[in-house]
Amino acid sequence: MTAHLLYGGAGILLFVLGVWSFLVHEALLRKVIALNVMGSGVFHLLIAIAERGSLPPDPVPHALVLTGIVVAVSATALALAMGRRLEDEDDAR
Amino acid sequence: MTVLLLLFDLVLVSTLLVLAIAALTSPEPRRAVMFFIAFGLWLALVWARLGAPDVALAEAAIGAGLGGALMLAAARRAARRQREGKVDRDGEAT
Amino acid sequence: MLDSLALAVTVPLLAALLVTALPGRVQTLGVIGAIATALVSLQVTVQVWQHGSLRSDPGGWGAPLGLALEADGLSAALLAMAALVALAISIYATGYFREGERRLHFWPLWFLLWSALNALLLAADLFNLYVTLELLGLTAVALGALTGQREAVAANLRYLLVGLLGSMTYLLGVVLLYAAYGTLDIALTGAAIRPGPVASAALVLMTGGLALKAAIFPLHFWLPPAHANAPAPVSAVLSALVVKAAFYLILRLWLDVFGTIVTPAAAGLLGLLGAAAVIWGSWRALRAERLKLLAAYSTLAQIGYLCLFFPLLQATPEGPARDDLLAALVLMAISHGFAKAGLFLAAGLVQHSAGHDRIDELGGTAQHLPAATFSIALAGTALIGLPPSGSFIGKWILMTGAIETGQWWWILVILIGTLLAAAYMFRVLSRAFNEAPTPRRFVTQASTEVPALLLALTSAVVLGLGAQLLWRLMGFGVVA
Amino acid sequence: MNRPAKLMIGLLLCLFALVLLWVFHAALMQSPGARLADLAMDSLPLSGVKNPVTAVLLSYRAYDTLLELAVLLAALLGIWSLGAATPGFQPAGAALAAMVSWVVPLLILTGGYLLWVGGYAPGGAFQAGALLGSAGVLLRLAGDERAGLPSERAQRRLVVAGIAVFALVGLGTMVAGIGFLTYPPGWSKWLILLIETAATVSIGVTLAAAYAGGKPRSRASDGATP
Repeated sequence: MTAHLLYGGAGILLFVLGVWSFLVHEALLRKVIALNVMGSGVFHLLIAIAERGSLPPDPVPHALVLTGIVVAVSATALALAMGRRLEDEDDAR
Repeated sequence: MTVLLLLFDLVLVSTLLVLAIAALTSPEPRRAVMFFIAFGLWLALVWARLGAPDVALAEAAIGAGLGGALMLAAARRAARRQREGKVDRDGEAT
Repeated sequence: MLDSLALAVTVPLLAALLVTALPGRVQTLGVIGAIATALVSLQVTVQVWQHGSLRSDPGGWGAPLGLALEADGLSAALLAMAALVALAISIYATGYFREGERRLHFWPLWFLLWSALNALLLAADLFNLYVTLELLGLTAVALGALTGQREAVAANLRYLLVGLLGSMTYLLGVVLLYAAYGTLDIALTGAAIRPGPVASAALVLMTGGLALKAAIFPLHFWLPPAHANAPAPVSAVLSALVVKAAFYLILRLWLDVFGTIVTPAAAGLLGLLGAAAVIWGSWRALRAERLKLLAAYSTLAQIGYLCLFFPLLQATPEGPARDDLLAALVLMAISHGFAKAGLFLAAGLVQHSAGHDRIDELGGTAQHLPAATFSIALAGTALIGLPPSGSFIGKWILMTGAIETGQWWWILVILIGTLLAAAYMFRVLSRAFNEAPTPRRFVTQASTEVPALLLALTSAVVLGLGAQLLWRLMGFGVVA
Repeated sequence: MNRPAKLMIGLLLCLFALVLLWVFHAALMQSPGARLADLAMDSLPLSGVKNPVTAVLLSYRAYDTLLELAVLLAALLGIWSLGAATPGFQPAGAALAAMVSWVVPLLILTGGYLLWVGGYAPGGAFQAGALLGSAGVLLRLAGDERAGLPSERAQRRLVVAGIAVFALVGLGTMVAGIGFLTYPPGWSKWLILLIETAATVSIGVTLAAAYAGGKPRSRASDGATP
């Protein structure tokens, strides 16, 4: 119980830290890092709840996290590419 | 024994949080990304400890690895632009 | 044995793959794919019409281990709307992206978006919904930035970041529900859920995350620049379908997952935000200088009207009165979808012909583009809510519901919103008609003007006259 | 953003975190334990694979995975629509080039191993695809502008291959009358391996192409571009 609360709580803290950083920082890269930390928090929460109860751990949340990681990296790639496009245009001016 | 294990968990989790805070608060883009990659790798370690080796592998390769590589390329550009005075420290165009 | 639900998702997906792999024949494949997708989507609607709700289990495992696709009257109605609007937009796009690079980029992303839309409307699993939301979000952003102009890329990058914040918040809610109830299926979660901190937190997180994506006041700041700067066919799909999809999801969750735990205060809050959106969106539309910006602000107001239904639905017990409200909500959403798509397509024609879309300088548009002007007028009829449009019936039932549940204050909001809508539509039309209209030809480029006209006509006339069919599709008794 | 506003946001988020922690505690208290876990384990022999995570990804919730591959494709198409790739880095020095020529084949081999082993041990299409993708990243860092990838025409076909095989298997089982993405008994293992192999290639190419950051530039050696 304590260990689950510890790991799950860490997931929630990561999520909230990410939200905080997303809201207070302007630069694109920092917002992207913030979103990734938020995502990691949610994923970590899933891994933590998968582990409680029986052994072996619940594979369903594990698969959800795998899906989530791929989705997150896709979004990161698109966001950074759009940011680069904006920078290139600023530099050309 | 359980106390020792709990202490071990506590160390794992607090390191994770410290790395996350470092990634989120460092104003220098390259250093922020480096901390983010370290955070991702540490997260993979924690997940391996929680019995999720598949996901740990994916997080290390995709989340920290490729995500980190993408961010590092962006950070290198951001650092160059900061040096050339095109943007201020917050990344806003001057 | 063909599974029409799975086909509605895989056919557009395969079309996307084909136009990606064979860029040489993108236009032909695009038209064929669009017709095929529209047909398989309408097939679902026809089957729901004939047999009631449909459910299928890809993988054959069934909930809770597997995930399911499901179509009921609500999703079938929106699916049909999406099919018709998207088909019209596809035909418009063949004329709009006639040549060049952009055409190669448009079609694959467009079919992926359509696939995501159908998948979202048919999903019966909370995590599957997250994946469809992300697919919808990424494709919408990429399409919105397709003009390549700085404003468009910047606005859509912001849309992307806000959307990701929204979907992560939604996902946290899903995780809390899974932690407490051990299932991801919508119906099973809805049956297991009990009032308590977990359910309330999940309700707030999921609704809040989706409200960001549905641009519910005051989380709407990203929408006007993103929608106003996209290419015309993309603006049409963003306003008519993509925002509506996020709203549909809120409605679906409130009805099927949180049905038993929603309090009057929560529904009232959503209604209040809706009221603010109606007045603020209409007011900004009246003050907008550009036609596409006007259309984007009007979308905020229309989403607001849909939110007004929540407090009334909450206060009305199960029965014919509640069914009427629900059908009226869907009718308004569909009417707005057709009207706004028609308006954006017509605005695109105006912009293309005049080189700009500044409302004050639209003089003589009617002379050059009679079909586009007529489309704007018809779409305006539906946006204001004049008879015989579907939104007239929707607003009428909304006001009746407000009186019957004793919440008369919503009527004031509806009246103010309607007056403002009339004002902003007449402002556009008075500018467009300020020279004597002597059209030489009603239609100049059929492939772009006819779709706009048909969409507007559907919103202004067909939906109003055919509204009873919607009640029948949703399995309700016909309105008195 | 000014200081008081930042402080306000910080305070509100602290409160938010406390509420969430309390809610999570409540969720743990009321939960009867993971119920899906037992079901997933009991159904494992029917799924055709021995690694439960692979079973969830490619059998129980295969439809999720199909859409997830579409998300990856959407991101790449979005990146391509933003313009051409930036020129790569300077060609690497001899030492780095020698290292890269060793590491890249190793990464590809390990990827193949992970793909095969995913049926019964940790591994699978995503991890294997990620290794292929990182081989591309290394090649680009060593100076290959196109991250070791073929012409645009070939890239377009490779990135759709994974979803195409996946969706066609689904349609095939549907037409055969068993239902969308429902593998016939005895075939599951091989169908899953087929889907995973195609997906691995697509994921690897997509990730490497996304890292290259734009539409591939044509080279003289490509011949006519479409």
